[in-house]
Amino acid sequence: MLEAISQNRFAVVAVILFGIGLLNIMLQQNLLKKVVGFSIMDSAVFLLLASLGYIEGHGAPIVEEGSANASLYINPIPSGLVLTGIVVSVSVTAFSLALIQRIYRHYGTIELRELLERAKKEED
Amino acid sequence: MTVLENILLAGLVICAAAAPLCKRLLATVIVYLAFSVILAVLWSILQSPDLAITEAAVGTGISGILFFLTLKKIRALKGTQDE
Amino acid sequence: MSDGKEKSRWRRFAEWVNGDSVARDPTTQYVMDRRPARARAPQELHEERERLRLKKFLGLYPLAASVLCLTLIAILFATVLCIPPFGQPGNPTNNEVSRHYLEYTEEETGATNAVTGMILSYRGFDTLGESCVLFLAVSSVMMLLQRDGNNTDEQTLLRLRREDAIERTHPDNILRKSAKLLSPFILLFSLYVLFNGETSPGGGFSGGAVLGGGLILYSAAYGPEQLSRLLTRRLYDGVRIAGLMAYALTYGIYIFAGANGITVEMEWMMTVIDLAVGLVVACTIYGFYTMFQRGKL
Amino acid sequence: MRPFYENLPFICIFIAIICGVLSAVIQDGRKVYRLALMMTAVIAVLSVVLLYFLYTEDVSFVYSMGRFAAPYGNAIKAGPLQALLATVFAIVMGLSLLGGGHSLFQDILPEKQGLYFVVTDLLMAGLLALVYTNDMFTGYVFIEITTIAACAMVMAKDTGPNLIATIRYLFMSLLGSGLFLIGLTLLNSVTGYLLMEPLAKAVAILAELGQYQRPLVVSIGLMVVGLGIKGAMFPFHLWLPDAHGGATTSSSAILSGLVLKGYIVLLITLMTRVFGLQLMRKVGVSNILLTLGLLGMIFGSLAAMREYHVKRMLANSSVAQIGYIFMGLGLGTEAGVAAACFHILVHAACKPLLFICAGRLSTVSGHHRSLKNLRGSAYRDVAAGVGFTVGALSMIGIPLLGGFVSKLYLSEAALESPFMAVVLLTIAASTVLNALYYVPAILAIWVRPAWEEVRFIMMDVKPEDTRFDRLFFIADAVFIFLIFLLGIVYHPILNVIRAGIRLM
Repeated sequence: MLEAISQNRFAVVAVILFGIGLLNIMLQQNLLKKVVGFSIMDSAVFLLLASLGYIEGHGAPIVEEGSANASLYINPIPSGLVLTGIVVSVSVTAFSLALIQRIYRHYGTIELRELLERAKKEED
Repeated sequence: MTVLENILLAGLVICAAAAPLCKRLLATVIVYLAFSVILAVLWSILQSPDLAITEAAVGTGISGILFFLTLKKIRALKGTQDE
Repeated sequence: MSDGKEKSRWRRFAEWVNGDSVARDPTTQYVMDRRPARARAPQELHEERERLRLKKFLGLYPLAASVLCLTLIAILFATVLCIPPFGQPGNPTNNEVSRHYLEYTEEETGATNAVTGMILSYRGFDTLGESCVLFLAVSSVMMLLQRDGNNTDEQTLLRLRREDAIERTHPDNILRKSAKLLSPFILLFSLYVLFNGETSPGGGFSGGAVLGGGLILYSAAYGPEQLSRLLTRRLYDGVRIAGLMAYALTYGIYIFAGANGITVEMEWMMTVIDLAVGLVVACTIYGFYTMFQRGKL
Repeated sequence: MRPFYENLPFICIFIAIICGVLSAVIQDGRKVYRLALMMTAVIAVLSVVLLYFLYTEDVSFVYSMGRFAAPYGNAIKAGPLQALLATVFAIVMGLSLLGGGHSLFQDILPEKQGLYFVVTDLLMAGLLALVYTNDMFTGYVFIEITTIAACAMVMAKDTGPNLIATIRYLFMSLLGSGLFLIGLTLLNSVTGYLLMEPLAKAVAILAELGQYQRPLVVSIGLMVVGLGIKGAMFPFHLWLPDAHGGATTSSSAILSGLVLKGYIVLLITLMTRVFGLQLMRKVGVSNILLTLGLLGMIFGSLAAMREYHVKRMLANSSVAQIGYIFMGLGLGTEAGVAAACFHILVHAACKPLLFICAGRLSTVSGHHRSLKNLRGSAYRDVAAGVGFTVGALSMIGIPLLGGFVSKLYLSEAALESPFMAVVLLTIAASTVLNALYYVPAILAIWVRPAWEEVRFIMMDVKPEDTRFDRLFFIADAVFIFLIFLLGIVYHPILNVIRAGIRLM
């Protein structure tokens, strides 16, 4: 068990981070903290994904002139996917932060519980 | 190298767990940015310099600015508590 | 507590049955006199019930959510213990696709950085989608935060003007001096990353992000007016849209030619795509900043 | 040299993206509106042409996005089913914009209208890419596009409750995409591929050898749940009524007619092309889908019965209808999947019709939206009343209308299932429940109330609202025609779907 954990330590840490992020998204009442939780969750998935591509003792995938030997470099695919993912995640963060600003302007609070009650009242 | 890796991974978990538990939103954001910085270092240990540059520029820099501007707009910068 | 609420509810119900309740406005009076078949409960009862439901929901929700989350985490934990071990060259991920990328990137795309080569040409469609995400995010943020009748009033404008005035009379010397010193280097560095992405780490995304950061620093140091004079709304829109348009069109030609087996000169395409991606990213980041900061460009 | 028609899927996606960018250039609301309508029309025509070629030649093809062939580059894949779905998506998108146009320009501030159509155009691109994608990660990127676009459409109306509904929707959707992404990562870790064909081979080999069983099963489960959250599967549907009920009419129509379907179509692609129905049945994911679908059918209808607000009632009814689709998928047979696809088409035609008619009825009744204030409103705009009635009857499942056929095929597919009795009983119960809230709604809008009752409502009505709305009338008529088409000439459509599933 312990051996398995230390062998896959990146994956284990990624799952722990994912769990922290998930709990925050689901349970936090403060919208800003929910956004932080979401960012942590996404980073966790990226950590798991990037750790798949790592190969012990291999270098960064910048191919030297004339030595295109695949056994010198790490796997470039996960890095590329994570690169795409980071950019997507930042756009989503920006969007949700903008929404939070507008909600604060409208209601003066960013606690979800309060907001739900106020919205119910406003609707009736 | 492995020792450094383990220390960084532990730091990652500590930051992630601490960030949402902070009382002040400002502290939350700062701890989250520390999380991002550690992640950027980890990317370069994982031999992905592209990711390290992007994480440092986007994850730490841009996200940080956006979070701080939001904090300013929701008046959480100078106030005492989550207000 | 709940007993009292029950009682008042019951009392109101009784009043309503007896016809004693006073309607709040004439509309509801008519509606209550001849209520439709579905609306059996009077309005207040319904509201009360809705509120109770909300309360019950908020009480029950954390429990259900945490149980679900913990189960999920346990499942994931058990799963990652039996995925292929970390860092071994024989893992299923390291298959012929990644070998092909490493061995042929330079020959097929002209980039020595396999990651750049992969995201720009092998998996270019993903990158097009990603640029669309950025474009969409800026559009949505503009929809939310651009000044309009809904989100801005006189007071906000007044406060913004006051802040600007303070900034003008009391400039932050440290910030300004260091920004003056740093911004040329940052811009230079971003251009280096942008143009050198094919042979070193970096490329469109990183370069664009650094360029956007440089613009933000400049704007923070010299005041937004200074930059607005240089980078007007029209210019900004022009660059942003031209960047995405050039990117989409080049990429459209690339896909169309590639899929139909027409050979075209590839070298310039990579450069155009890289540059266009950089511009889109830089504009996106600066757009986020200025929308968050001032609500206008 | 490939035949030209094989370029059409890519051209459709490309047109949508270019139109989105162009909309940002033009900025003027009315012009951009026309551009968006034209775009949907062009995409619909191109997709019909594609459908014709694919169905008559009975083929499906892989189109590499770029010059790198199969496992190295991105690719999309089109078959008859994909072409049919793209056609319907484009038509429904155009008609929803057409039918809700009037209130759209009232609800959204003039300076933001241009941006709204940027969002709709890119949403179209996202949906088309979700339908055609042959690559898991491309799927993820376009899921995110669809998510942001859908959220932007909800908040476009820009009132307080709207913003709150948007942020709840956003968080739930992000949760869904997070789960999908981690499932994708786990799957990638044991197979190493992203493109669907090699991935399917690798999955089949793993399932055969019994290697890495746990990661495989967990990743399948995570992807299904992730897409289920985004597609409003039963216990994860709580965000839906607020988001769909509060948005502007066109947004509501597009969101429940198309966006939910986009994710479900991706799920169907994964089930049939990557995992295979047999594996889905073997690992038990099918049964979970079936159970949640059945629960959704009942609880969605129960929630709808409690609603007074007409648009929220329709939104809750979407949960029930989505339950039908998941139930069809959960049967785990080709007949079940075909019936579910048919129900996707039916729901994509009915729900937008109901939404635009409800929107129109509330416009001519002074923007009141609770059912009791809409009494007699059908007489103020007969076309809207007829449209609402047809849509509602189709949802209940009256013969000659689309809903009847899909329920018939779902029941037929259930006959082979071991859970036949439960499924049939639930379909019957759900039909009764549907009738219990749709029939009173129909009665409410057609029963003429006493003049004193409507006097106060009529005082809120502005004269320009009651004017004949030509665009709405066109959309209404085409939708009604589509529903009758689905209800009467269902056989050829079902043949196309079956061919599509065979050629997946």
